[in-house]
Amino acid sequence: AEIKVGLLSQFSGAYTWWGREYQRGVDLYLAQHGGKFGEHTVTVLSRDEAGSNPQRARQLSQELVVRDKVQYLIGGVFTPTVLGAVDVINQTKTPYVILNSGTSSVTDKSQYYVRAGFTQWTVSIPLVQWAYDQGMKNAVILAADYAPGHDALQAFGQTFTKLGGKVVGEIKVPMGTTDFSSYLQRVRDLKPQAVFMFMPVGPMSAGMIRSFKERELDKAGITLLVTNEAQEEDIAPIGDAALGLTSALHYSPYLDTPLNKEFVTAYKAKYGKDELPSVASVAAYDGMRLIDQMVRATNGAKDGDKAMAAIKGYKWDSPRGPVSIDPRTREIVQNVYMRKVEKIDGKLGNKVFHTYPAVKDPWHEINK
Amino acid sequence: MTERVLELRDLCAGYGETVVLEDVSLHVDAGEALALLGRNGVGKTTLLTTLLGLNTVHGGSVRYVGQDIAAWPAHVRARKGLGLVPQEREIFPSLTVQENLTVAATAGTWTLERVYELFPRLAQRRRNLGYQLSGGEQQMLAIGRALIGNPRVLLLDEPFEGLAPVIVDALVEAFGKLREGGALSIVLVEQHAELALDLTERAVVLDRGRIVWQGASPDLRGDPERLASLIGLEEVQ
Amino acid sequence: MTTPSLNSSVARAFSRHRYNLLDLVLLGAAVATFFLADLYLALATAVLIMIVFALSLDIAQGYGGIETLGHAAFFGTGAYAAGLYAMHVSSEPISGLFVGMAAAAVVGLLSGLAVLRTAGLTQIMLTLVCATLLLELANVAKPLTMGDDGLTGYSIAPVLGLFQFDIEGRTAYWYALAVLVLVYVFCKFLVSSPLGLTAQGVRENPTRMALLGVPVRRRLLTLYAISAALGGAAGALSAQVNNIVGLDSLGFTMSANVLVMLALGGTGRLYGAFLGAIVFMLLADRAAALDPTNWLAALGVLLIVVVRFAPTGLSGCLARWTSRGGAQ
Amino acid sequence: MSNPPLQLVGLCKQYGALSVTRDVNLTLEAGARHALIGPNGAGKSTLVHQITGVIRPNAGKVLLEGRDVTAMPAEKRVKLGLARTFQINSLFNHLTVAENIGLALSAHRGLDGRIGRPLPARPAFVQEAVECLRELGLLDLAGKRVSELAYGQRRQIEIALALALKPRVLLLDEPVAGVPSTEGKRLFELLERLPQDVAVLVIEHDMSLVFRFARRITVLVEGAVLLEGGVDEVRTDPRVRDVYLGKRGHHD
Amino acid sequence: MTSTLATFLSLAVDGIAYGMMLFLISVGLTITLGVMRVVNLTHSAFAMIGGYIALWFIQRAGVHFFLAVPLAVLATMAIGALLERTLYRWVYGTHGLGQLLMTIGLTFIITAIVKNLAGTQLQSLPLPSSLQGNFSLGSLTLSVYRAFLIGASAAVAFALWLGIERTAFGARLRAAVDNQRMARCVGINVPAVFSVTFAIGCGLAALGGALGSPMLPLEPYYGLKYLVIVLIVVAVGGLGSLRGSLYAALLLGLIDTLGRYYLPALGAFVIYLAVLAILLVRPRGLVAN
Ligand SMILES: Nc1ncnc2c1ncn2[C@@H]1O[C@H](COP(=O)(O)OP(=O)(O)OP(=O)(O)O)[C@@H](O)[C@H]1O
Ligand SMILES: Nc1ncnc2c1ncn2[C@@H]1O[C@H](COP(=O)(O)OP(=O)(O)OP(=O)(O)O)[C@@H](O)[C@H]1O
Ligand SMILES: [Mg+2]
Ligand SMILES: [Mg+2]
Repeated sequence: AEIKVGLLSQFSGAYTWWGREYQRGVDLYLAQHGGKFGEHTVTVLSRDEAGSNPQRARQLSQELVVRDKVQYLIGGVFTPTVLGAVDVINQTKTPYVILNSGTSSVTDKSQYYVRAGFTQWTVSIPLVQWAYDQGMKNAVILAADYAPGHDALQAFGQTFTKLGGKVVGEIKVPMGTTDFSSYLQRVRDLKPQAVFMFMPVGPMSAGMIRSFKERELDKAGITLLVTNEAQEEDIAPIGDAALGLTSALHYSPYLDTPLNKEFVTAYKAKYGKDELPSVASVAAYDGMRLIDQMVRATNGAKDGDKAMAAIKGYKWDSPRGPVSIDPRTREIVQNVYMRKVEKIDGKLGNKVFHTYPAVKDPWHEINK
Repeated sequence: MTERVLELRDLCAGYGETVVLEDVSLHVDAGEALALLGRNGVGKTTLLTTLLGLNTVHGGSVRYVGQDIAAWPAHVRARKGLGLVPQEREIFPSLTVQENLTVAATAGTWTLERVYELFPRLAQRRRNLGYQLSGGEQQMLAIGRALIGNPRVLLLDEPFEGLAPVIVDALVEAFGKLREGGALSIVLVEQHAELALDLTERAVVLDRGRIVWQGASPDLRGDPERLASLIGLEEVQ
Repeated sequence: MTTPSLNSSVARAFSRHRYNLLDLVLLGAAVATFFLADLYLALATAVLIMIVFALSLDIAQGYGGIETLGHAAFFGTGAYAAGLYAMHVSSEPISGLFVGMAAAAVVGLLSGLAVLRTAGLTQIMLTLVCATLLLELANVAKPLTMGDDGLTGYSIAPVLGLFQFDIEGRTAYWYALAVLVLVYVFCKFLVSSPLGLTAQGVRENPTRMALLGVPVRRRLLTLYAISAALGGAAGALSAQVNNIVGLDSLGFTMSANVLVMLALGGTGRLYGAFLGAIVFMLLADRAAALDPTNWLAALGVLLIVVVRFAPTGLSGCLARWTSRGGAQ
Repeated sequence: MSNPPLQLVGLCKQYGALSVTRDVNLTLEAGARHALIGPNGAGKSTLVHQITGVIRPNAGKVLLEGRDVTAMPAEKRVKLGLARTFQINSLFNHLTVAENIGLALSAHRGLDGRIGRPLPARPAFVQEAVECLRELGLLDLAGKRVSELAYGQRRQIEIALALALKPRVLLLDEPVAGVPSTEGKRLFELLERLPQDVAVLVIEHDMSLVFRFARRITVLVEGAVLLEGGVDEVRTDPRVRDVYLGKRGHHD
Repeated sequence: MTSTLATFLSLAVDGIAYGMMLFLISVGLTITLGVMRVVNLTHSAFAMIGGYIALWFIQRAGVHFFLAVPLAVLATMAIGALLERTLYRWVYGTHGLGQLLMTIGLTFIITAIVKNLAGTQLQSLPLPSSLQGNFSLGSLTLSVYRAFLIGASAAVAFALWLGIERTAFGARLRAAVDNQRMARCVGINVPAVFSVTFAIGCGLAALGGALGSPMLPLEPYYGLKYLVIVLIVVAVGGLGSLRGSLYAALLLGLIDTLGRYYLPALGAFVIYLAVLAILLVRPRGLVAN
């Protein structure tokens, strides 16, 4: 039978990067499987969420499910756009594979959500742990003033305090800030050992990292620690100011495993030799694998409950390492890597230097 | 033999598709003053603005010192010697009085000093912005702005409106002097027919876009009945 | 000439907003959509809601000459008010709609006090600032609004206790259509009423209006509050139909989009709201599905073409076309 | 009521260092036919602006029927029976002539804020509009937009708007400038026929009209009252002749 | 004690630098919107074009920074003049909404083109070594780049003030804007005046886009993203007033920077509250015409 999958992402607007990467991950997986899951042909319908607009997300998911008869939804860039579909997937029992939204609570809102990306908590805790282990005992948390930023504040703060560290300052930076001088001045005045930072990837994160270097806070003995903001695509425009930036994340294209090398090679072959996969394309790639599994389990029939049952506890080897779906929370369990920005083959890239294996989403553990 | 400065042949013109002027033919010689008379809305203003190329021409031709000027844009016509004093004054509100004059200035006999001499009031107000002027001051400025462009033909659309009688006297005197050398021609639109006829040699009367009378001004001045029937004057002293 | 005919000729010299064939066509199209394109009801409902919103903008901008880049303030207020009402007070939709309108009207009155003191670019910026401040407020009031995650978790009871909102969106469509029809009838009535003419007078020449003895600011404020309430109705509809309210409902994009829709359709005509919203929304949807990455460019080209060939908007173009047809 | 309809007490207005009106005192009695003349830039229009509330005086008072309205917004003064025309047309250019008049009439009848039956659907209102237009000979133009009219026609609408308010104090700033002399005369006759209790103040540079119409004349020079008196007193005053009338002004 | 003073001083300097950058990208709009009265929502897109062209010169053609920026300014002026002769000419006569529609459409198209040509990633001009690093004045450290920004903006401000408010060209421009019809009647070549002015506006945008790119990095959505702040500067400054724009940009830069430090709880409110307050007190901007 023909299986339709609805891909929701940002194809226009300032976050187009996500659309492109999702599409690439999805296409790559399909191409490697001849466009078929078992004997079922798979068609992907892509739709543009057009910003953080839950109304539109709801309308799109409704149309995809009701009119276009898709059996699975995949994608979602922002928490509101993922949540916009919640009524639709609940009422129609349609599995939704979340690829990005980093808010842990999302998967509690519907039993048809499953996460193939990561949560902010999952990557924050190893980062804090690492910093503490390095002897950084007081820190400032600097986060963008929006929901994911507040999550990050909490994740960094709670973990650090529990470990015995001291949060000497919490700074919320309004969205759209372009000049960071006052915030960095504050950091300088607070004299922490580490700064945990969380910002939407883009002008804000780039501006912040660059200004941090420009104001020589690193020379003042302060270490900037990030999670998501050090991806290869994003540090290129920052230039050498990004060298040495330390981050925790569940993937790096320079991850030294045979499976990843194979994946990177396939990606470059399909999309160009200067291109590199990212957390988004890996998430999409793995998300398709989950759908593959669900299609096989239901033999192409529309049965959301059976499909969801089939992936609970499902384990596989991903380019990002061994992963599995936590049967209770439907969160992905995965390695988290400590990485440092270096010049690799003349380009800035993230070198993995430490691994925290099989990290479960801690938020669900805490809020059990 | 005097030079023919302006010559209109069978001119039809208007606004977009609306035709206001129909088959207007007239001419103005060097140093001559022509009065353009008619009731409200007959097309006097339209005729003057058409000469500057601001309206749609549907047919006929306009020749200026022997050349067909159909293709000339308005600013070229202005630079080459057509000076307009528009009916609604159209002072540039965000320019000072002085700037209103200097943007229009070209080299010639009329200079800033001479305009100020003619209108001392403007000299006093030279730093005021255009929109801050009184109605009469705006009118003076509009005239001054046209003069300082040193035109060959001065197109005056009700130039005396809103001016104090003393100022009107001064202007009438000035226009008289101006034309003495034959360097300046005038087309004058004026609601006070007697005044207009006193000031000009020839007159044209328009009605609903057509010329209904053309001839020597004194003839019309001396024939109150005809004047009344042409432009609806009931009684003329 | 007899007096009655004289009187009627003068009465005709007032521009009137009568119902005509176009209204019938629009209504027919709306009904036909339900039966012929029932798979597109979600989109169609979104279009209906945007028409309501664009109508509300037309009242303020097209008739009152109030320039605004912050109309989303009313949409968002209506949406949040209706959503919160459903969550905490009652899930009954019609009272929710009125709550949304009332909340937006209050915001309209308050912001109007500031906004209507000014004109031009300043006015535009003040509306923008008001909307942005509301947005920030909604962001900060996270416990109430759920901030960036969007307000979810409420449900809406059946309309009139009879019609349950269904996943295919049938009830939603009829509900939105009914609201649109009511809003439209009201708008027509409003713009033909004396206040409608007063508003146009104010737009043309506020100084002279004042010197005719009209309290200009007060009249504008009334108009602005009405416009706000209608915008609130659009927002409340959206909240009830979608079961979610996001911060973007207060955002700049919302304000800008509705302005573009109205300008595209043509201001000061009411029909502009219909044409603009329909064309914009359909194009956005179709083009975005066909070539999601480049559809913005297509929209850009459309906008430029419209400005070039239909400077008074699509409805102006239509009006010219029909009047020419009528003249022959 | 013995209070005069309009009284100005010591009005002063300065723009920076420039004094545009200096201590102007002026009283209009009921039924006054008063003319205000003076050189260009003397401050006549500015005086009207101050009376109507378009601008605020720096000092002095404006009294309408004995009531101090100096701080009152313009629209409230209109409600007390004050109307004016503008020297430079100030109309609703994109509306029709009928709508222009309609705006004035609806404001006068207090309909302007109503959300109710449209104006053209109110027979009494239409009737009044027709009469108003007929009076000024504008009936034929009712359906035209003001922007399509010739200047002189617009001038008449300017007057019509003020008359439609049925004022008790009427201020006219060069009402017939740009109107042909015959029309101008006709308009002035119309003004003369206004009800006897209406006080009219007119600014006009056409002396033949002024001398025929006015019963009293105030001469304003450089913002200050030079002279107030009857027609003959003013037309023969040498100072007035010097600064204003010139040699032609009095030959009428 | 001294440290708080030092903090304040260094914040003030940062605020000034930020304000000067705001001035640089918005002053062009003061000319096209404020003086020419064209609702030019494409302004920031021109800034972006300038930035990308400069980047192209530096990266692909190997031109030095100090040459690449003027070249980019000239190129953007040419593009601007070309667009003015074609698209903008249509909308001069129309109402504000038509201009808004046209220019926003143009911005969309430019965005799409840039996205296809340059990709979506952030970019910024690599600063030459002479503009890198810091220097210190007493206890104050100041980055060379920011000092350069302040200097460059001040120079631009002065040159413009001379050009617009003190020359015949400026008067002609204002006359053309006040009343096009009449301007033509006094012999002003209105189309030429407009073309030149518009090109200058675009060139200034380009300068701002290129020099400001370390703070506002280039990306295809630049044109939409930084539109509001630019409009705010123009509105707060007062339509068409160059001096006003300068004051507004400096004031907003300072309020923003200081507010974020001293009133962190107010966050993003600070700047908008400031704008609200200023516009309510001075509805026509700081320097009203
Ligand atoms: N912009 C316009 N569009 C359409 N028609 C116009 C326009 N301007 C003027 N008209 C019409 O053209 C005719 C002639 O107008 P014009 O202004 O030339 O008259 P005029 O003789 O100057 O009158 P007045 O003595 O009142 O100034 C009038 O009937 C008027 O209605
Ligand atoms: N806003 C202002 N700023 C500065 N000066 C002004 C302002 N408004 C008016 N003036 C000046 O005040 C004086 C009086 O102007 P007003 O319009 O009252 O004169 P007027 O007596 O009506 O003259 P006219 O007969 O020419 O209409 C003029 O010289 C004018 O330049
Ligand atoms: Mg005329
Ligand atoms: Mg006056």
